[in-house]
Amino acid sequence: MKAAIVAIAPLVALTGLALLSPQWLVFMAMLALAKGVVVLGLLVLMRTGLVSFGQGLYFGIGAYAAALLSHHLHVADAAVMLLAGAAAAGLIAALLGLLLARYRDIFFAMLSLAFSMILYGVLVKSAALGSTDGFNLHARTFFGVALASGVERRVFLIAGAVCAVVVALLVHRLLGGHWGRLATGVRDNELRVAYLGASPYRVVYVNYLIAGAMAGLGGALAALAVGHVDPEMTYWTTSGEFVFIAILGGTQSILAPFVAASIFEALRTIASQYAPNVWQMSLGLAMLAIIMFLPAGLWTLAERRRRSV
Amino acid sequence: MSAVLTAKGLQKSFGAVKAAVDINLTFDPGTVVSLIGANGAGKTTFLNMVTGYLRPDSGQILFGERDIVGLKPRQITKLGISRSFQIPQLFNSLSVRENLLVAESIAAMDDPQAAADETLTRFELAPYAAQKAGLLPEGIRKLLDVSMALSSRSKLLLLDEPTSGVSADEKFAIMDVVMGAARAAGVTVIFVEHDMDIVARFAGRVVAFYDGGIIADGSPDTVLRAENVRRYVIGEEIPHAAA
Amino acid sequence: MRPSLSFGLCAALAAFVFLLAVPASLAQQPLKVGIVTFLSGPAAGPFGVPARNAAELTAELLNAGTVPAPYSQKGFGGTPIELVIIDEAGGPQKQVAEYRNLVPRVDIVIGYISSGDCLAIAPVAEEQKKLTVLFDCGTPRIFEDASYKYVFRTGPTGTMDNVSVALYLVERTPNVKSIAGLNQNYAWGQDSWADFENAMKTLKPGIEVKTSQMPKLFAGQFGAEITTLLGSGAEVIHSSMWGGDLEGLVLQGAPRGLFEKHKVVLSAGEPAINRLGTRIPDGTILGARGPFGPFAPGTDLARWLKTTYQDRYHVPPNYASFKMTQAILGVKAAYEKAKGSGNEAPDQDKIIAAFENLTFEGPGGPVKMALGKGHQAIMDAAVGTTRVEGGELKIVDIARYSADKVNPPDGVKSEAWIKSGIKK
Amino acid sequence: MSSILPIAFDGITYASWLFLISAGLTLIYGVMRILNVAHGSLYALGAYAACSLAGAWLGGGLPAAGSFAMLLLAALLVGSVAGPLIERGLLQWMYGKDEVVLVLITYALFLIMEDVIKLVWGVDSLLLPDPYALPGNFQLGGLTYPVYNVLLIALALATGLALAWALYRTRQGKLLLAVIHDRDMSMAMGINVSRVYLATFAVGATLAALGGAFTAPTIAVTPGIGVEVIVLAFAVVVIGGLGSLGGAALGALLVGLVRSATVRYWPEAELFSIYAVMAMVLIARPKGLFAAQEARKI
Repeated sequence: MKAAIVAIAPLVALTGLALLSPQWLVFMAMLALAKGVVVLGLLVLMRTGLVSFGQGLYFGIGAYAAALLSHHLHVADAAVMLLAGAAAAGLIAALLGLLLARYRDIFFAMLSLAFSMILYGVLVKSAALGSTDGFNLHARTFFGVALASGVERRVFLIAGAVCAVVVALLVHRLLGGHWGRLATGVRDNELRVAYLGASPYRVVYVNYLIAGAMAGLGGALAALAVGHVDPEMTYWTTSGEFVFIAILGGTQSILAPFVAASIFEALRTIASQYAPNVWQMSLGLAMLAIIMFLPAGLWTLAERRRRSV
Repeated sequence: MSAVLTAKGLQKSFGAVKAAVDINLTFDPGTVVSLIGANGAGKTTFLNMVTGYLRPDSGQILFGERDIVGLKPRQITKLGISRSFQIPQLFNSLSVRENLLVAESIAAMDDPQAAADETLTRFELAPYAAQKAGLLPEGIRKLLDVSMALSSRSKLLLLDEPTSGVSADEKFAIMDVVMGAARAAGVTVIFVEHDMDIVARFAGRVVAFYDGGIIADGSPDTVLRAENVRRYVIGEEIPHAAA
Repeated sequence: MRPSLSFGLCAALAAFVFLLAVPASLAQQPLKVGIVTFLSGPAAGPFGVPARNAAELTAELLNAGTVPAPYSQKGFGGTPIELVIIDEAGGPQKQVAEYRNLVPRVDIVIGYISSGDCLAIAPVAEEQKKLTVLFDCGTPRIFEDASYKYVFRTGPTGTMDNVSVALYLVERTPNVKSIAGLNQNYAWGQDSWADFENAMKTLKPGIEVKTSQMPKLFAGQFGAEITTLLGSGAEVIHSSMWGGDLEGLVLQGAPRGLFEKHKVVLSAGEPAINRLGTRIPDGTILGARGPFGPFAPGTDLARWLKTTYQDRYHVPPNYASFKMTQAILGVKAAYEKAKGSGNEAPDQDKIIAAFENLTFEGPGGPVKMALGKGHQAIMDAAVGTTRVEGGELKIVDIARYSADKVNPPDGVKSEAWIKSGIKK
Repeated sequence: MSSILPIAFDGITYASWLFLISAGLTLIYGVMRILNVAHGSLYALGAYAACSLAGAWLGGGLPAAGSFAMLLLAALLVGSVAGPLIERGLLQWMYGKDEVVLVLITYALFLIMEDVIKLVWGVDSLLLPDPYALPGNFQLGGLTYPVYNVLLIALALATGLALAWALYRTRQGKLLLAVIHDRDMSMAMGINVSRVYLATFAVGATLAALGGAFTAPTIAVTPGIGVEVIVLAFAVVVIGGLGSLGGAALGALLVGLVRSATVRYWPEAELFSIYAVMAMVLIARPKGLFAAQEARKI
């Protein structure tokens, strides 16, 4: 109940943002929201102790599924696209998860990376999908309601915010209860989980599936925001970015991924605007500073403050 | 009354080392059996085979009427065999209560919260309920390990050196709590133990292992007095030295 | 999981950082021109930085009023211009974000080397209603798959490069029977090879394709690919490689006889001249994606760019430099045409109307905004062959192809046009 | 049949290069449990340093054969300056953090070094073709090959053998192996872990720089060459088994040969052949080819 109330505040704030702020801010907020959903999925996976360096796979699948709907099947409804993105990613995750759920530690990370890079290779080879250039997509309706151009992104932002809040609440419920404890159990001690009669494999599998579907949803949201998809979305640097945002936010709260994603987007933008020649260095230094001074992510700040109050 | 657990002709070797040589054992319901023997005699190997961690090279393990060889630990646990470990296997980042909640929830209790609270009381763990398992003293870790094993409502409870690593003055207290809880739950108990005072005090039957085989099996009085047991198990040349 | 007070704190932090990212408000005095080009990554050296250099040089000299006619008026119609330069590195998703941030800070955007970035930016430009001039990217898909009001491209498409080298090749070696390709495995390499292959099939029906090698972009090492090409028996090898990959190919291929055994066509080879010089073997066919660099005409404008650029940066301007200057001059031409003799600054719609179907003089010769409903430039093409003379690399046997011979008519897609006979 | 020899030679050449860059990565991971993303930057640094040093040497009109010594010197210089600088200046403050966090730290380092290299050497490509052309060519299966490739193979072999000797035959090497096999135990036994880490990182950095320095003459040294290398090296190391030198060698050979055969027979698949190999190896052997399968004692 409390979580629901807490969730409404950002929803209201984002709706306000969507209606009132300039276009570029709407776009940035939407991108941050999309990445936040992906990272929240990553947190679900990390609860079992596994870090995927290949979430770009599902991010890309979600984005391409949404874009293909618009481009080849001429479905231009944003809601359908979002659903399709999550469903397509979930489907592939359900397949690959059968294999990946057996792996742990760095091997899990590397095998998931390998799969994302294989998709990258396939996309680059697909001339019909524009190869590395990718292609554009356009959503014209939302739940069947036609959208005027210019308004659409504001609507998508609200839609994205609703999606994110619903997903975040579901994750909150899931991780706050037995499943969350069980996943932590898998992270701490798989042997004990097995000797209590539960299957660590199943726990990992389900969490992997959830993370995949959420990355797909995030990918579809990002595709709607950008209006363009390309194989870069599946590249390892994209996946690395998600892991970084997860670490930046910390694993203490369901809101952390969204806040961290916003800060990451803003950091990158500031760096590119004010230091176009050394933006990579600025970003790298910022990352180091965060890791060094906020070891548990941004939530360290909140915790410190709470303690000092 | 039919046996809870029957082992027939179990064989297991690791390379040249024979860890189980034609083990034949039968355990009756409600009994408390202690497995004794020097390190490497094959006690833990026996537990590991019964719980599916190791697969015997040959032989049968019947739980009730059912052959459980080849089943996974998880499946065997579901059937009703649970175990504790020489090194307690806990969820270190969860609190004691959460550890129990995980166990009770997996065991599909209708009200895991109430069940966890009940276990906390029964095992005298309530004062530690909110502490992280990773920070507990060893004796409490042992107790928590056993309490989690028991919460899966099993018919057969296997305890691997429940008192190892615990100070001498705590041992009996811990065993009293454990055995009391086991009796209340009505489970059959098989426990591996090096401390012969504990064995003599709590076991109704003792099985002595040596070099993968069984050299004695019977009441504590007879077994602990048998000459080969005194020589190879309690023997002066191998003093109690749990690794 | 206790989202509470801490949320407020973090939200405040996020809001603060967002505020930092808010573009500075605009002072309308000078015309602000956003320049987007690679400042980092592998494309910075061959394209990005030469283009940025050209932009800075051109802007400065325009403001000083020292550019030859017809561009001698200061700035754009007397108003000085000021550049806002950002890095194109990071992929289309990042570029769309950066573009949206750039839009409120500038009046016009000129930029984009990567076709992927161009494709992604074009619809956003349309949505943002911001005049955006693409200067270098090559894919014809931009105006073939969509039409835009606010987007222009002053550089010719990649189609023309490969059609013109194919024409050149067939004219020089009419009996050519087999070809092979070595192109980078990404859209540019794939499209270039497809255009070349189709053009050759159209021009020489029955030509045999021995192999099409597509190494990973920026792989840098092509030992196995060169082995396969050497063993393929193809007479001609086509490559649209650029930058470090192209230089690596020449360094690794030349000692192994790749350029002796085969006629090698480098459809975008011109920027490598400044880098490799006489290491490019004799008899290599080179394109420059238009009449740029050594192919530039002998006009005052071309001489002006070559000498001022050489003086300042101590290297000759390559095609990326030419195309950047061309884009800025194109906007200037449109701006001044829209302004006419009046004193008032023209609004964006007027500039756009003036830009459509405009013909203007660039450093590479006349530029006609003839395709994509007047938004896509066509130019003459030029192809030549390398020869080392007196220790210097010369481009000889230069052939020029008029713009309408190597570009499809408006409304016809490049691929279909090549396949159906490369005719008007 | 005539194509087998060239395919094998190309594959082995590529494998030699892969081995040079992966050996240091696997060593650093084995000892320090850091999957060092900045390994690619050290490779790039080696290549740039080689261009500067050998370029200056050749520019000074000194005998061309000496440029090989300059390549070696460049690698040693990078290894002994940049390596310790990174380890002492940054990494030593980060030990004990989660493996994933360590990956991110080296990723940040990689971003920083990309721009540092750009600021020092600019964005234009650097060329150092003389050492490549100097040893001449030879014929194999009717095709021309540069002798330099043979030198590269010899260098990789020599490096591999030297590393193996140092690891298995010297006291310091055995200490390293002890740390690789059981960190806790070796720390308990009083091995000076800080010194071991410093030495390991310096050696690893030298190996990366060696790969870069000896690749420099064959390529155009441009910004971003480190990015391409790092994922390849990761794949090789994972295929071989993290922390295993022999694994890195075998992984490099496998990837090299598969790639060269793919280029010849199925060029469309070149882009993902290496990841396909990695996925298949991991599916068959979840911890790579040479990883010790540790049974957990309960």
